[in-house]
Amino acid sequence: MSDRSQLISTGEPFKFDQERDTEFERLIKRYPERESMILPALWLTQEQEGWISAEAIAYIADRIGTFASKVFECATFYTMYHLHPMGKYHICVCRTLSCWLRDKQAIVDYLRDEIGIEPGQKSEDGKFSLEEVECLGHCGTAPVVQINGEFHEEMDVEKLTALLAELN
Amino acid sequence: MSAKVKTLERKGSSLAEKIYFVEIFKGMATTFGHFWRNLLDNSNLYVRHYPEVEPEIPVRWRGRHRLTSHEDGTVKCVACFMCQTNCPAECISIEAGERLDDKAEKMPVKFNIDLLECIYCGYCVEACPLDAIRMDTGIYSVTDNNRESFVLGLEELLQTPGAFSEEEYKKGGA
Amino acid sequence: MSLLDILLVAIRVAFAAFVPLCFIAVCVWMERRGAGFFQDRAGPNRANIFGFRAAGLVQNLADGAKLFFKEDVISDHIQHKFYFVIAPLIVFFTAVVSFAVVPFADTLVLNGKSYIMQGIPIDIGILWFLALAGFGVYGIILAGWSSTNKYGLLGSLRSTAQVISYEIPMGLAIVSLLVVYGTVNLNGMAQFQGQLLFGFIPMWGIILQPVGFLIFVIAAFAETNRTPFDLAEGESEIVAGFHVEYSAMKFAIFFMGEYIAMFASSAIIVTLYFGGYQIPFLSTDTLITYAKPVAFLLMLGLPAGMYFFAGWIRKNNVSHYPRKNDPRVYEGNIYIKGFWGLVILLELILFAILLCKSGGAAAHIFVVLLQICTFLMKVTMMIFVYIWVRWTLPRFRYDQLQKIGWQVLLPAALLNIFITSAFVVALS
Amino acid sequence: MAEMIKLFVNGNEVEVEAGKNLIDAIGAVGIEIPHLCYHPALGADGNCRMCLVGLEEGGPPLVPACKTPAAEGMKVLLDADHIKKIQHDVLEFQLINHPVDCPVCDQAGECSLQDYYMTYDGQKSRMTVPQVTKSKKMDFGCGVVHDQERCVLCGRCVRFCRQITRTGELGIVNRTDTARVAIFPGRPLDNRYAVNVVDLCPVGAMTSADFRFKQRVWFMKKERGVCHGCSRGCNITIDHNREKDQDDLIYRFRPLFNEQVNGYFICDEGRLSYRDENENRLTEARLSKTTISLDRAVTASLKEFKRAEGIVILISPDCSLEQMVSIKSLAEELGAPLSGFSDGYIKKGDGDDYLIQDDKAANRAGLTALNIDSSQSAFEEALAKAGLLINFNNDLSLFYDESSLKKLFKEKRVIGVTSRDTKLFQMANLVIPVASFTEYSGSIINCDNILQTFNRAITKNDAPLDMSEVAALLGGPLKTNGDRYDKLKKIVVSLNDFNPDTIPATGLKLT
Repeated sequence: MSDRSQLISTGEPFKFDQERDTEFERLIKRYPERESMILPALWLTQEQEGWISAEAIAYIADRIGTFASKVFECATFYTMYHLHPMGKYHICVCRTLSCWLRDKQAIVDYLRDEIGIEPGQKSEDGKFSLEEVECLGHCGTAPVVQINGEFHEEMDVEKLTALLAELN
Repeated sequence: MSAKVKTLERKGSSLAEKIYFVEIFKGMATTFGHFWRNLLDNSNLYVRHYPEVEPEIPVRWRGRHRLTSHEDGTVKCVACFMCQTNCPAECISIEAGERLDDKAEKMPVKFNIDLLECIYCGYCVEACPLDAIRMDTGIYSVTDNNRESFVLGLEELLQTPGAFSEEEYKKGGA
Repeated sequence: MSLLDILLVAIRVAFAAFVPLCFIAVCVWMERRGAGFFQDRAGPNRANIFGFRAAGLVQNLADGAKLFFKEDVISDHIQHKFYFVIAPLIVFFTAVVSFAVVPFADTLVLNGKSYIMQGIPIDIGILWFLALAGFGVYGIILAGWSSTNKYGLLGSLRSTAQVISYEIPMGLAIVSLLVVYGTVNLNGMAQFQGQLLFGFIPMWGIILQPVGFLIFVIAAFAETNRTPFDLAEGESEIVAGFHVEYSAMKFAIFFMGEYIAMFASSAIIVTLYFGGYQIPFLSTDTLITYAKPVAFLLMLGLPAGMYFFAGWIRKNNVSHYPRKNDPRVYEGNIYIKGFWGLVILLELILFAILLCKSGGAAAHIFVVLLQICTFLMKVTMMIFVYIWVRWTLPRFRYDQLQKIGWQVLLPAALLNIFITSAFVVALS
Repeated sequence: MAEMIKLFVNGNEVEVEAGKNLIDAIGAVGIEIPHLCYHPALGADGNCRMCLVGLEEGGPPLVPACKTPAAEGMKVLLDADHIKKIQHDVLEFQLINHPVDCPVCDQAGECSLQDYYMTYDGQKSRMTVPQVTKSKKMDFGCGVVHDQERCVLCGRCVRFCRQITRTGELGIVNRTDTARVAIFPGRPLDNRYAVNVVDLCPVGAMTSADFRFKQRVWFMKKERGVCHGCSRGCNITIDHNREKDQDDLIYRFRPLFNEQVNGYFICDEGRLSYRDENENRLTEARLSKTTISLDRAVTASLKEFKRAEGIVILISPDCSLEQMVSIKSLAEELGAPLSGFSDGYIKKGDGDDYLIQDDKAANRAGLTALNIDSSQSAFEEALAKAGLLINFNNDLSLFYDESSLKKLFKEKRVIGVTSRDTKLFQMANLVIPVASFTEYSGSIINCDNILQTFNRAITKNDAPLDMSEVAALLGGPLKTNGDRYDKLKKIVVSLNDFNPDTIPATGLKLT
């Protein structure tokens, strides 16, 4: 587990766009306490920007009316929130038991060779980023790879080659 | 009382011993023997010809203190005050300050040892968690003309080299 | 009163006053070097003047200078400053004055007039000594009390009790001696001891009164506060006892007082038990008659003695470690030359006596000088015994001290009186 | 007195207060349950697991003592083997990534982790993998320096900022072994009670930049005192030490628990006010810029009294009641009007709803209780008539600007009796040094009309006199503390039933 407390600052003020703004206002009515809105707001941000910057956290805190440190806590606790910019295609390889037994390492090794990045890195052209994640809940069809939220089950190197060619 | 008691007979129970005089004269004969031998030939005296012939200082000898340093010459001491806390003579006074190199957080900005108060017990060496203070300089003669010069400062303590090699010291130096 | 009378009075007073003072240096030197040799070490031998150490005597000068120039502290808590200051002086002066009655030579007869050779020409002799030796302890008591210090007070209390316990056996030992000698005059006692017992044994007090001698010596040790009776000082338990608050010259006066007391007490012991100034088998009259042969024998003996002395110096006055051009050898050679010079001077004086008329004034003076030398030699030996005992015996415990005083010495002294009296009555 | 219940600790029956949790209830009778995250002011959090105790019969076998209310007949196990193992294991867990840099840590000596390790753990580390490293010496603002490695994540500081100051600057970020206390970038600690987190922190993770490396805590003597920074009168612990060949110096003030007055905390301003006790002190009397002895200063002032055409005495609202009463009698003796004029001490709008008060005078209620007039008009009227002003440590420069002060000092002779060598008193003709509030015993009344007594905490090498003693030297009739207290009783009626030693340590609420 790596240290996620170093936030990246864009230097520009963050603001929800029109669509997320309406969504935020819609969602906030569903919770009895405004603080419950922290996680959805972080999701909205990630949807909008692809990652969460320091300014975004401050914005959310002010918008909800809570302490920035609280939003900060949440954003660093959950690893699904990206605290630095990701590639256009964010590839998550499950590394938990079932996938590991079904040789997820071959997939990771292949990706490492093919794209030239280690897990946790982003390719130089900004197209791909690779991450090893904990159980994605598709153990029955392991190994599983998730690309931008889309699951690809029973993955092997051949399937992945095809998939990468498609993405390229 | 446990079983292992050994009773020794008390000496001096004979009459001659009880009268004392015989024993006194025997004792005086012994001492006179020494006197006479030394008077006739003083080359056998068990003495060290000190200022002319310097004594050999063993590694365990607790001499004047010094502060050790890292290889780059910076002080090892982190001003933890363990030596000052332990000192039974209260001869050490330290002032701590922020340390800016990465070696530690804290360092002494003042480290004074008042040699006039020091009793050379070596507790400071024992207490030091970092082997920063040692008494291995081999300096046994500390003399000066005024009280102030007996207060050793940080610089002086750092500049004094150890008298022994590291291997020798490791065997059990002070 | 002729000029000679005045001169002789001056000489004997000066002798009685200055010889003890001079002997302080000798005593201290003997004590230090002696202690060294008893304990297989060297004693003070580094202080020097231009490389001349005089066998350690220069150390005394250094100490004297140091004590003289040290700060003389009188602590604020001391309330009776007068007593505090007077105490060491009492110790010192009683010690000096107690020597004044000791004869250091037989009566000098010049031009038909006799001159007594003692500081104060009084007949009470031994009583004077007893009185002053007892009075000297007041100095110690006063010092301890006026120090307003518990160690000081303890020291002086011990001293008080000790004096009470030991004055009595001392006095009783002297009583039996008085029965033997039949006089209290010390010169009379010395003259008495010039006789021979059965024609070949010197009639010294130690032979007539061996038990009395032991009792007197023990009591004298106690009286002078010397080991094994120095409980008043007891540095191991009461740091320095009565003189713990004293510094500089006031301390030095205590220190010197102790050595003068030791000298005076040695002189008394010599006078009472070792024939005083008498040379064994050579009574004053015999000496005067045979002045020339004695002088001649001395002329022969002196160079012979000097020869061995020079050899001893050459052997011992060297550095016992590797050293280039050992300055001690040079130093020793100078001493040897000096001593040879002294021997030659003495030889000349003795030669002059040989030239003089036999049985005349020169012979008388020669005998007096000879007796003074004898006396001082005996005293020095007694002082050596003091030192010897000090560096042999440990200090008594306080209860042991009192037990010996009351349960051993007192009955022994009384018994000694009875036996002696019985003998004297039976013999007369 | 609260309702008492009986329960068993290790089989022994103890009587404790009802309605408290086990740590507080059993702690009150002297049995300590180790805890790191619980603090009575912050409530239970239950994250450290250090306070797990066993329960015999009924209920779960293991409960966190901080979350479990004491109940009648409860059988609490503290020294059972499995409890000891828990404590032992929890400590081993806490120390996995702890740097154990006690020699350089300021907390050493008052560190819970250190104490508990010695009491409950005492084993060598079994870890073979490298420790997780985190940031050290982080500036959190407000004089708080944070060391993430030493942190045990008890969350006391986080809860303090969220519950007490409601500023929430701190949070625990990340998870598992990389979790750490941090501030949100660009939003450092910014409240007037921030340094309290240093006291709260059970380990050395939070250190005060002001106290950092100044002293090891075991060298310091600790005395109770009352802060004179404002009219709240917070209870403090005065940590002071006389280093070799030096004067007795105060190194820090720490809050001291007093439920009636300040609870567990004090404000940062009050905490730092110890500096005034060490610095810029007046140590010697001065007559027109030349140093003189106290005796001569007293004679000089008596001469001034004779020469003056009308005297006015000005008293500081920081004085203790005893001092006020002595000065009041001195004023009566001299026939001089006495004023407690001190409007300058009130800083409008500076106070808050927690501890800090607008009124920076420690004992204004005392002035009122002793019927000392403190109106501006009366003071200025009296001053206009008088030729001599005796100022007992009243900082006039808080109200008047420099030019009007200069004018005043030009027209009048001024005697200053003060503990501080400020610009104001440098202008006075004669100044006499007196003790500051840590150096005398006395009593003050705070803004809630609570009378608190305090004792002399430190004794300087050249200890200056108490102001009431100076008043006595200047001719005041009250020579001893007994006299002063008797007079005080006559004026303050509600003190009648009390003596100085029967006033409770937590203060006496005056009616």
